Amino acid sequence: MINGVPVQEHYRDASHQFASAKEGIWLFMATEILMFGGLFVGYLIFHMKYPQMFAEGAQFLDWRLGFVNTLVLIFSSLTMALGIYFCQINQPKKAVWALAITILCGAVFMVIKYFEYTHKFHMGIYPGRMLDLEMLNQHLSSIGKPAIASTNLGMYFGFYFCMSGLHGIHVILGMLMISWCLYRCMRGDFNPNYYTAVEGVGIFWHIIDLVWIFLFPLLYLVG
Amino acid sequence: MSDNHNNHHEEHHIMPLATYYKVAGALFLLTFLTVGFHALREYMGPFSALIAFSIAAVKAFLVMAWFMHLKYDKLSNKIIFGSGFIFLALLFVICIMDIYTRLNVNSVL
Amino acid sequence: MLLWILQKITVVMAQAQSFMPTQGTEIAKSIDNLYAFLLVISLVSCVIVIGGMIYFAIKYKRKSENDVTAYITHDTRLEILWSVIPLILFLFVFAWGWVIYHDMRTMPKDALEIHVTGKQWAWAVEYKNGVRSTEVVVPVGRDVKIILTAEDVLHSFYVPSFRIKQDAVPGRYTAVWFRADKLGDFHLFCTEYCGTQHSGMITKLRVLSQEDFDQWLTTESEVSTLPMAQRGAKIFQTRACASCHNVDNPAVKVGPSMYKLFGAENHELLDGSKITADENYLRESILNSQAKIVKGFGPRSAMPAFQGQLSEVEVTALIEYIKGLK
Amino acid sequence: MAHAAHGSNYLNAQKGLWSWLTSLDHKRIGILYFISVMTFFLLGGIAALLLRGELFAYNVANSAGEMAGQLLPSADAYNQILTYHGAIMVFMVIIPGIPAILGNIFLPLQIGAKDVAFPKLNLASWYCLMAGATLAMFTMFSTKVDTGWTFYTPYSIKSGTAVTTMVIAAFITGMSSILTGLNFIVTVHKLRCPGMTMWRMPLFVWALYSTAIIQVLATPILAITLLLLAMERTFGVGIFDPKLGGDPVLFQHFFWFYSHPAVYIMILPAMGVISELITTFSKKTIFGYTAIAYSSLGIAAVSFFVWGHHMFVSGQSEFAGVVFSFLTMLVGVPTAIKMFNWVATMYKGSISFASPMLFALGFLFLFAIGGVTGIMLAVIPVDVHFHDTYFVVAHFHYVMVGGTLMAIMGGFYYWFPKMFGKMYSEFGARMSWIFIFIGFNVTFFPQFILGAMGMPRRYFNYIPAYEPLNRISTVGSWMIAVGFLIALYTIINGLINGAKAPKNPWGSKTLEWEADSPPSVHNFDHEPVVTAGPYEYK
Ligand code: HEA
Ligand code: HEA
Ligand code: HEC
Ligand code: CUA
Ligand SMILES: [Cu+2]
Repeated sequence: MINGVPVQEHYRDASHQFASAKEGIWLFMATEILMFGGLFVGYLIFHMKYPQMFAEGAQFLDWRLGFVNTLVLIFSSLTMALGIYFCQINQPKKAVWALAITILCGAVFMVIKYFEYTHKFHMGIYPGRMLDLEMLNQHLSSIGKPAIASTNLGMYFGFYFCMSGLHGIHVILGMLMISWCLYRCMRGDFNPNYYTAVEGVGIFWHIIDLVWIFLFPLLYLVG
Repeated sequence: MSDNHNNHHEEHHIMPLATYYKVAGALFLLTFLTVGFHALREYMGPFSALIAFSIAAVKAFLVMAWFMHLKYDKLSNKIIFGSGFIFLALLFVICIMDIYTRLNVNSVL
Repeated sequence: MLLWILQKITVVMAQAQSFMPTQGTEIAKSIDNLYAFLLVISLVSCVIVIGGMIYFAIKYKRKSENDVTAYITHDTRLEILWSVIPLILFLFVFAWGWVIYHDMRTMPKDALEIHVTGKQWAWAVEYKNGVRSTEVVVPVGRDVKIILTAEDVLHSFYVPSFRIKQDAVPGRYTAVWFRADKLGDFHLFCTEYCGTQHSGMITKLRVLSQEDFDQWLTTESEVSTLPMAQRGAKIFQTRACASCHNVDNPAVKVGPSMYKLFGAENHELLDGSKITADENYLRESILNSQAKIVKGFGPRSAMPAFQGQLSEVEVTALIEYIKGLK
Repeated sequence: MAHAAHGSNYLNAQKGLWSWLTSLDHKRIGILYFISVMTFFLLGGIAALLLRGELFAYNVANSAGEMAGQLLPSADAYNQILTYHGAIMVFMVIIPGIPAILGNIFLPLQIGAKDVAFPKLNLASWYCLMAGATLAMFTMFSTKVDTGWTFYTPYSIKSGTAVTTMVIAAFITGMSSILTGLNFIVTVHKLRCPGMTMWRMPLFVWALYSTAIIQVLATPILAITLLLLAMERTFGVGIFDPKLGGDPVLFQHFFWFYSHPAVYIMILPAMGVISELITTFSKKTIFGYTAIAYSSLGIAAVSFFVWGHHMFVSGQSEFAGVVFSFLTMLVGVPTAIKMFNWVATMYKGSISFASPMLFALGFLFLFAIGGVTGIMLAVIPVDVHFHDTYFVVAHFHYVMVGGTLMAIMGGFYYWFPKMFGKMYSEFGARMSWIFIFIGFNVTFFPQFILGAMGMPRRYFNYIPAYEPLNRISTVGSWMIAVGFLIALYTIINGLINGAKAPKNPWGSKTLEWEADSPPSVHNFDHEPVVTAGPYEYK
């Protein structure tokens, strides 16, 4: 322990350790970007190929829900950043609150997602081949809308479920990690010299926000 | 040692609270803007997508620069994170290049 | 030295030609020349690198533990030399390759077009006049364009003697062209891995004289006037049923044998039920093989569903043929 | 550190299996990798022997019209063994091979660090590899996998085998690779000892650093590709499935975006090892240090631009093909620079023929051939003929086995005294070299000719004309097996009966030789201070 920082043996001092950890985190974030990015590349390519089909698919997404979720995530990003801020200025109590609100926002996001998903399943919308076009068309005719023209609508929802699903998994992982930070924060592990874990998890959480910032127009607004 | 002189200031940069609120405010505003433009999409045609993504890019920048503290981070970390995007662009550009230069079977080049 | 190199070059050229299969087209010759050139520069550079290594290894072999060695850290002129020379060579072979490739990919205008479809595990060849075959038959000295696609998975159309290869991609068309110079039969391989019988997906590319070709085309198109069972036999070959089913003995190939199948009572299915193999059963088995799966196969039938692939007349002919396998 | 009692080292500081499985010491983790990777290599090698055994002769249909193999019961069995051979060798042997074994142990030692930056991640990455491997092995006992290591769609979508499980296994081993790479980058950036500037790092470290960059930037795309393939199989998303409007060629783009850089993940560390070996056993400073270091970075960068040379006949556009062919030519240049610099290093040296050097010379010999045939494949019309024939098989075995595996063996013999504090039998090591080197050429040189003759790869059976050369090739594979058996014996014998190794048996100049053999838990008793470059043989 140096100045309240548990410095591992192979590091010179606390700031050496912090800078190393920080670099590791950024490298990891670059891999996250590339991984999500692969999906975006696929999405863009097929969007160019089948603009009609993508437009037909997007009409089933309620942009209002996406909009609310965007606000929720941005707000959670703010509270996450504040969590780090309060650690920096040595106010762990406030940091705990900020983190707790962040987790709560994550939960709200997931609940909204849950309703979106179940609503889709209800209409027969599943990813890919499992999409029930007949059921969907029945539903459409019952509300007086024209039937689906494209035959491979499943692909749009394949993208939809893969992208938002992978994002959702990240949200859950993020929530778990924030809970761990919260626990450590309550235990008093962190101080202005040592808050690497919160900082790292924070960056991860912002990445989640970042991805969503693009997912929102991409999935909900392309109609 | 390579990074002997990492000054404390850079490592634990503390931004004033107000900045966070300002950034968050801007983000909320831009989100409303996105939705606002979405409502007008009938009039904008192809530009609506462009606008939506430009706004998203600005938002992304805000998050990266301030929330993720990248603005005050080391150059090396900026490069690392940036390279993720660059190689992604590479994948995209070349795939598109292939797909849009495929000739039809009757082509005589 | 120069003489020695020249001699080596001729040797390599000769070798190259002897290992490559016969040159069945003009393009094959130009590719072989490029290949021979590549062999020569590769040989020369390997001689420099490997030869240099062996020479130094022998010349500067360690004599004692305290040998004094030269202290040479770098030499910029050399570095430049051995970056630029390979680069020039590489760009040169690239450009040469580009020129040939351009010819290979420029589809001739008035070519004889043949549709070839890859499917697990046979090639289905179809001519403009409706003739179907499992072999590609072409006239000599005439531009031929093969329009490729695949039914199920990727396959690749490869004729070594013509130095052509092109993947057959399901859901779209790709094409290759060639002009055969030599008469004869050439191997046609599938070179994109496509499952169990990938290595069995071999057929022939036959180059005939124009007269023979015309005649072949007419005889084949007269198949429709044959008696039903004979026509069925023909279809059994051309639609590649034979690649999976035996007809003259009861052994299982990929699928069950057709030998003495018709009329078999107590024919057992996967779910344990028993049926009689009558016309309707055969019809269903052919058009929708998943419906009833024979015991010992499955759970998914490996047999493609021929619904929509075979005309009514063809199915009847097939059944007539299977009936006669006694 | 005083608490390291005399004679205590990383091997015996703690005892018991548990102390190994939970160790955060980079050297111990390296040993863990060593044991597991060698086991996988034996499995992959046995699969190779089975393949070659089957190809010893062509098959004729028996009287019942069935096509049984010479050795294997069916074509399906062949295809499955082929898939396991390729997947095991690539994902579990040669990609983790040098970085995770030799790199793990010697990267920190060479830069004078006490450990890698993130010891826990290091251990986690070993567990990832093991989890992935276990899952992959598990599929062997269920429905097996028969797609080839490339998992091309739509075959991999339609195949009724355990592709999904296998793909997830490859995904997990990919995570392991990312973690190793990430760890190495930070270690190189942050943990160099005083005086160890970037331009004083040994070339092995430069090579690992360049490799790590590729690992971090390329592997995520493999991850998402494999995930999408798994989704494709479970939900029929249709991105890669032409039946649903997808594009199988796009799958190949995604796959090779990773898998071409991956071949440089395999070769760059090997090149690093060779740089070490050539200087040490020529007793001479490396020729063109900066050129070699920059060429590693150059290869790493350019490797991302050339992937389409695997797809010249796949149905990608002609334009893309030409662009890729051009870019591929560029990647040959930095490699050529390295080759020439190594040979120049030997000039006026004092060359010893100790077994590690034999492997290094073997590397130069075989990699030169593998490399120039790579250039041939990069020329489009020539590749049109050679694509998916045995010419390609020969090319990549020359670079992967002749290149990387030779370097692994050489590096392993070189560092063995440091790793275990024991010497092995030089005679045994040389015998293993003779058998491996000769056997290798006997096995794979005929395959170039087979390829030229047009024999397609992944063929369970072939036409009679190809038989004689296949026979030679199969016999060669037995010689390789004998060579590796001798190597195995030499290593085990050295571990048990070897004489005690001195601190620096080869008279090397790099930092790891200043530590004890085997090193203590903390590597160095005092933090080393570096004042000169790595290869000062004055
Ligand atoms: C260790 C792995 C490794 C390495 C280092 C390389 C190195 C190279 N490879 Fe290879 N390659 C593979 C592993 C590797 N490859 C694998 C696994 C496959 C098949 C995958 C599959 O389909 O399953 C493959 C397939 C493959 C193909 C596709 C073939 C096909 O499927 O049709 C091509 C085509 O361009 C290619 C090219 C090259 C080139 C140009 C290099 C260059 O980097 C080589 C550069 C080196 C030299 C040039 C030699 C040294 C230089 C000199 C001696 C100087 C002078 C030389 C001259 C003037 C010629 N490789
Ligand atoms: C690092 C990678 C690597 C390594 C080391 C090897 C090593 C070998 N490979 Fe492999 N190979 C690949 C990577 C590799 N291969 C890949 C990627 C493919 C493509 C797969 C695909 O198409 O999907 C391939 C494909 C491939 C084929 C083509 C099959 C086909 O297309 O149909 C062949 C055929 O000859 C072959 C042979 C061999 C042989 C003889 C060895 C030998 O060098 C192996 C020597 C090692 C041993 C023999 C083990 C040591 C043995 C002992 C210690 C004793 C043994 C004990 C008992 C017998 C009890 N390999
Ligand atoms: C890819 C291999 C394959 C091809 C090509 C193929 N079949 Fe089959 N066939 C099978 C298999 C496997 C079965 C057994 C499983 C089943 O009943 O579906 C089968 C079953 C059958 C049966 C039922 C046999 C019985 O014993 O009840 C008939 C009839 C049949 N095939 C006819 C044909 C005809 C006619 C063609 C060509 C037009 C053909 N098959 C092409 C693989 C094939
Ligand atoms: Cu068809 Cu391989
Ligand atoms: Cu490649």
